[in-house]
Amino acid sequence: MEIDLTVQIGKLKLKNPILLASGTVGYGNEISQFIDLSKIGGIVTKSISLKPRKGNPPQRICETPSGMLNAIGLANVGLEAFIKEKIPFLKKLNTTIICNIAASSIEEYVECTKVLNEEESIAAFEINVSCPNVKEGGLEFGNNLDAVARITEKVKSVTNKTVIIKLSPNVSRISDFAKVVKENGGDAVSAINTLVGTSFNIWTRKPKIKNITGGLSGPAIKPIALAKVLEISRNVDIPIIGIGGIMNWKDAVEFMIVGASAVQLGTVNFINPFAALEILDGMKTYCEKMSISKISELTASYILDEH
Amino acid sequence: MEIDLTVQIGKLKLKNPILLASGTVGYGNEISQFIDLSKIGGIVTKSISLKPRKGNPPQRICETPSGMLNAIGLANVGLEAFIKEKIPFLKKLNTTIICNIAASSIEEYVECTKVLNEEESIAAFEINVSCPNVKEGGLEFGNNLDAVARITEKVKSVTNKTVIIKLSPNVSRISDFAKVVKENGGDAVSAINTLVGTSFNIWTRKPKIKNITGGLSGPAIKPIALAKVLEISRNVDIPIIGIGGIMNWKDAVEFMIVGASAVQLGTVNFINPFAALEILDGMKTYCEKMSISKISELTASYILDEH
Amino acid sequence: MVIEKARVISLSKISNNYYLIKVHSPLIAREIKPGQFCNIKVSDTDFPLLRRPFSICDVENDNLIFAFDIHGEGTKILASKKPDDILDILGPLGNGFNLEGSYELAIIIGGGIGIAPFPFLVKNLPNNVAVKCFIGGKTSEHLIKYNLKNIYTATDDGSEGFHGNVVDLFNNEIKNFLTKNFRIFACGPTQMLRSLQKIALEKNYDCQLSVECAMACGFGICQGCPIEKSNGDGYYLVCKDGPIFNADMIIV
Amino acid sequence: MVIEKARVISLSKISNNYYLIKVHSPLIAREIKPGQFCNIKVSDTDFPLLRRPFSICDVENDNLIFAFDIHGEGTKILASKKPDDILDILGPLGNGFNLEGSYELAIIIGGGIGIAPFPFLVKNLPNNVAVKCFIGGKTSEHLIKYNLKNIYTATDDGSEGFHGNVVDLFNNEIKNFLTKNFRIFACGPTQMLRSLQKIALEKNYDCQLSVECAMACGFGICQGCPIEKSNGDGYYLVCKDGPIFNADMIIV
Ligand SMILES: Cc1cc2nc3c(=O)[nH]c(=O)nc-3n(C[C@H](O)[C@H](O)[C@H](O)COP(=O)(O)OP(=O)(O)OC[C@H]3O[C@@H](n4cnc5c(N)ncnc54)[C@H](O)[C@@H]3O)c2cc1C
Ligand SMILES: Cc1cc2nc3c(=O)[nH]c(=O)nc-3n(C[C@H](O)[C@H](O)[C@H](O)COP(=O)(O)OP(=O)(O)OC[C@H]3O[C@@H](n4cnc5c(N)ncnc54)[C@H](O)[C@@H]3O)c2cc1C
Ligand SMILES: Cc1cc2nc3c(=O)[nH]c(=O)nc-3n(C[C@H](O)[C@H](O)[C@H](O)COP(=O)(O)O)c2cc1C
Ligand SMILES: Cc1cc2nc3c(=O)[nH]c(=O)nc-3n(C[C@H](O)[C@H](O)[C@H](O)COP(=O)(O)O)c2cc1C
Ligand code: FES
Ligand code: FES
Repeated sequence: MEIDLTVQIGKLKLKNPILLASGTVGYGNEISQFIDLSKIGGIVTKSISLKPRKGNPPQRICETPSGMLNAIGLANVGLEAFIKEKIPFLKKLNTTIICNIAASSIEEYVECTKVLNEEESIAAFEINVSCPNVKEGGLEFGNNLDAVARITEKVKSVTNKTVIIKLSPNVSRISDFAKVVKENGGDAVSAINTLVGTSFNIWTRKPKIKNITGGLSGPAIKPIALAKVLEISRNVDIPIIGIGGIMNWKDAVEFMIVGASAVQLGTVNFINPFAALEILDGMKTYCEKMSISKISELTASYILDEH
Repeated sequence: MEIDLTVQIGKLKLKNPILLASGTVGYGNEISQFIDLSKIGGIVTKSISLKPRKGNPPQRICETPSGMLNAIGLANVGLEAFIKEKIPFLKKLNTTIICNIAASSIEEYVECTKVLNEEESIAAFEINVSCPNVKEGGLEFGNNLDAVARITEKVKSVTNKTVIIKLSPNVSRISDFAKVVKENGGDAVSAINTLVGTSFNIWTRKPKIKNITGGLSGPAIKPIALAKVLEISRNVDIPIIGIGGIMNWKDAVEFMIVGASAVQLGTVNFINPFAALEILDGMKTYCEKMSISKISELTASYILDEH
Repeated sequence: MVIEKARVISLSKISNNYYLIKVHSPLIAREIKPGQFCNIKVSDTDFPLLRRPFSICDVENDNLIFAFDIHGEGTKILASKKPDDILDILGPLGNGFNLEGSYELAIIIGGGIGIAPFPFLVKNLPNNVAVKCFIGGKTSEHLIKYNLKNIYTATDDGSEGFHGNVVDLFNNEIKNFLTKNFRIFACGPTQMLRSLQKIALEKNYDCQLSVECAMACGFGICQGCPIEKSNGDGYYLVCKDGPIFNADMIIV
Repeated sequence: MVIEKARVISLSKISNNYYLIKVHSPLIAREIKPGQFCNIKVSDTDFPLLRRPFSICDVENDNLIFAFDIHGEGTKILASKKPDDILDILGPLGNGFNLEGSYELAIIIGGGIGIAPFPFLVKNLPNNVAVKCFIGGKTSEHLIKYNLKNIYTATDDGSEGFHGNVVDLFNNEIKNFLTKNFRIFACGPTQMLRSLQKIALEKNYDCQLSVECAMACGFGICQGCPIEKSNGDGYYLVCKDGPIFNADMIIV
């Protein structure tokens, strides 16, 4: 049985729903030694900022029960080097490239998008408004409805490519944020970024992560991520890219059922670099078993007997 | 070496910092078959509401990576039966009884507190403003600063006993909530309650939990809970009771280091009903090793080399 | 109710993916009654987090025997245990079967791994009580006859015995026993218990059902295991009020 | 760089809580160079979540040998492996020692489990290069001499060899080798590497350090393993640019 694996995110058509999450595969070169990236839906680049960032001092990561904390500090080569050094390689992979942008001001978001918009090889933008390091007067963009509204609107005004806003899970009602994204012309949202967490060494009484707090990722956050995606799906009509703790094809299917049009794999890449293709195969088999001919039919196929 | 294990929560002095969390030990009778509750700091009763609640239909719980989801629906015997049937038994345990109150309106909180205030055996109240089932016009009390402010102030006005407000973690800045609790006369806060999560059966496409979403607890949420406690500790001067994923004495120490004056054990009771005493012993040994003579010195003893 | 660190004595595969595990657990062995269960921590790490409930299948002196099939992670780990490994067992839990009262014949109905509680039940029946066992499974591979006698079998694929489900088989055979004063003890998939319950209520047979549901604690502190009362007034807790219920008490 | 499902051949306790594990891993065995490491999944469940990095200790034909001590959950699980268990191994990773260039003497300095990379290093040194091994540990129990020769030992408690730390021992003995053209290879606790680095920089010795840090991926995609460049311009990644660095490149 031939299964149509393609999915649509705004104007963007993906070969299949499997994307690699920002910051978990760098710019693709290392992971491409394990898997043929042309076989998956696409890759989201490490967050790019206008200027290079050397990132946080060690220790940047630590393991937690079924998860990990990270505070990389958006270490990245910066806009210029990205275009000069990374894009040429990314092109060769012939996979869909979604460029993730981080910034510390609305102007910087716009500036980056403007410049990168010229790059044909970039298919879409994912705007990271949810990185704990990105602050506006001490307040995270991602937790501020107006900021998210303005960023969406301003970024859209300088590109015709698909714009995906990556939402913060550290809010009471994430669907309110998805709503303003839609109202301001955003094409899609991705959810979730990491949850704020910490861990301390009880002998030194110091944080295990130099940055004190870090972002929690991995299987531990999957139930939370699923609830956030479901909340958006039930309240706002906008394509959702589901992220959070996906380790196997069952998890990926679960995200699509609760409302995701596509999914991103993060932490799992560190443990099993083959995961993307294994998950894709598993999803195909699942569709066959359930005689689903278009994988996109899975999206928001949840059955809730309410009242 | 004799270690002073007592800790102070507002007017309330506890034998030691180990409490059993609301909803995870019922009214004490089953767990007391395993451990002598007079040896621990106290027990927080299952949330009491004015009228009995039969709770949610099955399935109420499901396991997740290093955690579990629950949607019990505040099943409880109600105020009257609690006083008639449960308190007499609780008294016999000669342990500190903290009575947890849940309600669907501010009036109900006040009414319950008024009545229970007459019960000498009740040492303090923990006000559960953070249970996903308790809504005011669709909005959770726990995610609404004004609601939390009003509940704190009104409840305080009808009792002189220690009032602890149990905060919701499903907010952007939990310290803002701790602040209003303090401003409105609350004696302490407990953090955290469960995080909203869900899990779906990919073959039936139905939620594993009848209530669709449930509260996530267990080790998976520990890094998040620690970050919330630390955030409160760094921003508000109010006693904090730390809760979330404590499985062993190291976890309990970690919570005190990041700011907790006492801790509550929840999910671990289901797996190891002896946990409370084992954890207490472990903490004593730790204090000896670190030559800490008063366990309360641990509270907020974190070392952060910032700037 | 105690927690015992029990040494694994043996693990054996009985058929298909059914296993028997025998552990040395004197305290629980002394206490436990047919139809009760234990909540077992299958690993000494926090993974999997929760205990796993298993009915007592048989007791030999100081040893407990559990019968189980591989369902997910937890039972997979249990099936990998080796002699001298230590299991952390909480038990005995639950109410157990009610063996009191006057009945001459015990009719046992088990589907798949649902036969688990019956070897120990049969051992403990009053001497004057006869036994007939109705055992069902997908295929002959799925029929477990461990320590059971007077067996009538049913398989979905007809590979052994009656071609169909075990409740239909029972319903065909019951006419032969109507003269007798019998009591039904049943355990198995929810579907099976439902159809049996329906018959039992219509004909008002004396019938006890052993039910399953997700559990966290297993001893009444989490309230995670409700089952609806037939009288409409709320829920029983399967782990404390059950897992054995008279057919007329609950809505399966 | 490949992922190989490697069969455990043997696990042996060498002393105290130090272990050697030998696994059949032909692909990696063919490729791996001294000083490189592998990132190992110690369980086939999601617990523990991350892989664990271990230096290659020795290679015998198609077999890899790792030396490790029990540190936490992951190494505890590793120490419980039995022959024919399967380990999921990612490797070879990292840059490895630089053996090029002209030196007549290889001075090895290892603290505790820090000797792990050296048996394989010694095997691969140019024939004309002599070797002296400085090995330190808390007590004689903590000295690992596996496959090493010309050993000078130091123990914190004086229970064997020099009473003090291994760097001081090295510092006392070095005068005897100054005539020779030597290269230092060191691995051990951060404290030890720091004090050694200080000496090496002052005297500007030819010195390579094998450093450790927390890692998630081990192959450059998570950026979780930074170490500060001595030239002030940002960080190296220990897993890709290291784990071996010349003493003058980094701030330990
Ligand atoms: C009172 C009682 C007695 C039981 N007796 C037996 C027995 O004798 N032999 C046997 O093989 N099985 C028995 N079961 C079912 C057994 O508990 C489950 O098969 C087992 O928990 C599955 O765990 P898992 O990790 O392999 O599966 P998973 O699906 O990975 O488990 C995930 C979670 O769901 C729960 N769960 C999954 N299936 C069931 C189920 N059918 N019932 C209850 N919880 C479930 C698990 O406990 C766990 O919390 C009994 C269940 C109950 C409630
Ligand atoms: C390049 C490299 C080579 C190594 N070679 C060896 C070796 O040959 N033999 C050996 O015994 N050990 C070696 N280590 C250290 C080894 O990786 C840790 O002891 C091990 O990861 C501890 O895991 P655990 O689960 O037992 O401890 P836990 O403390 O439970 O681990 C928790 C987390 O912290 C990380 N962690 C803890 N300690 C260390 C450490 N010292 N270095 C890096 N990560 C750590 C773990 O990887 C895990 O992610 C090496 C480390 C690195 C980076
Ligand atoms: C080490 C690490 C680095 C990350 N860096 C970024 C980043 O630069 N930009 C971004 O938007 N998200 C970043 N993330 C978040 C992931 O893209 C993803 O949203 C999150 O990890 C949850 O998915 P997971 O549980 O599958 O890992 C990072 C995550 C990790 C673990
Ligand atoms: C089954 C279950 C029932 C709970 N019921 C209540 C409740 O009635 N009232 C309340 O304030 N918290 C309730 N909680 C939350 C716990 O008190 C605790 O805040 C939470 O479980 C986090 O701690 P833990 O990770 O140690 O379990 C419940 C938790 C669980 C798992
Ligand atoms: S399983 Fe906890 S109350 Fe029944
Ligand atoms: S460990 Fe992931 S980049 Fe080094």
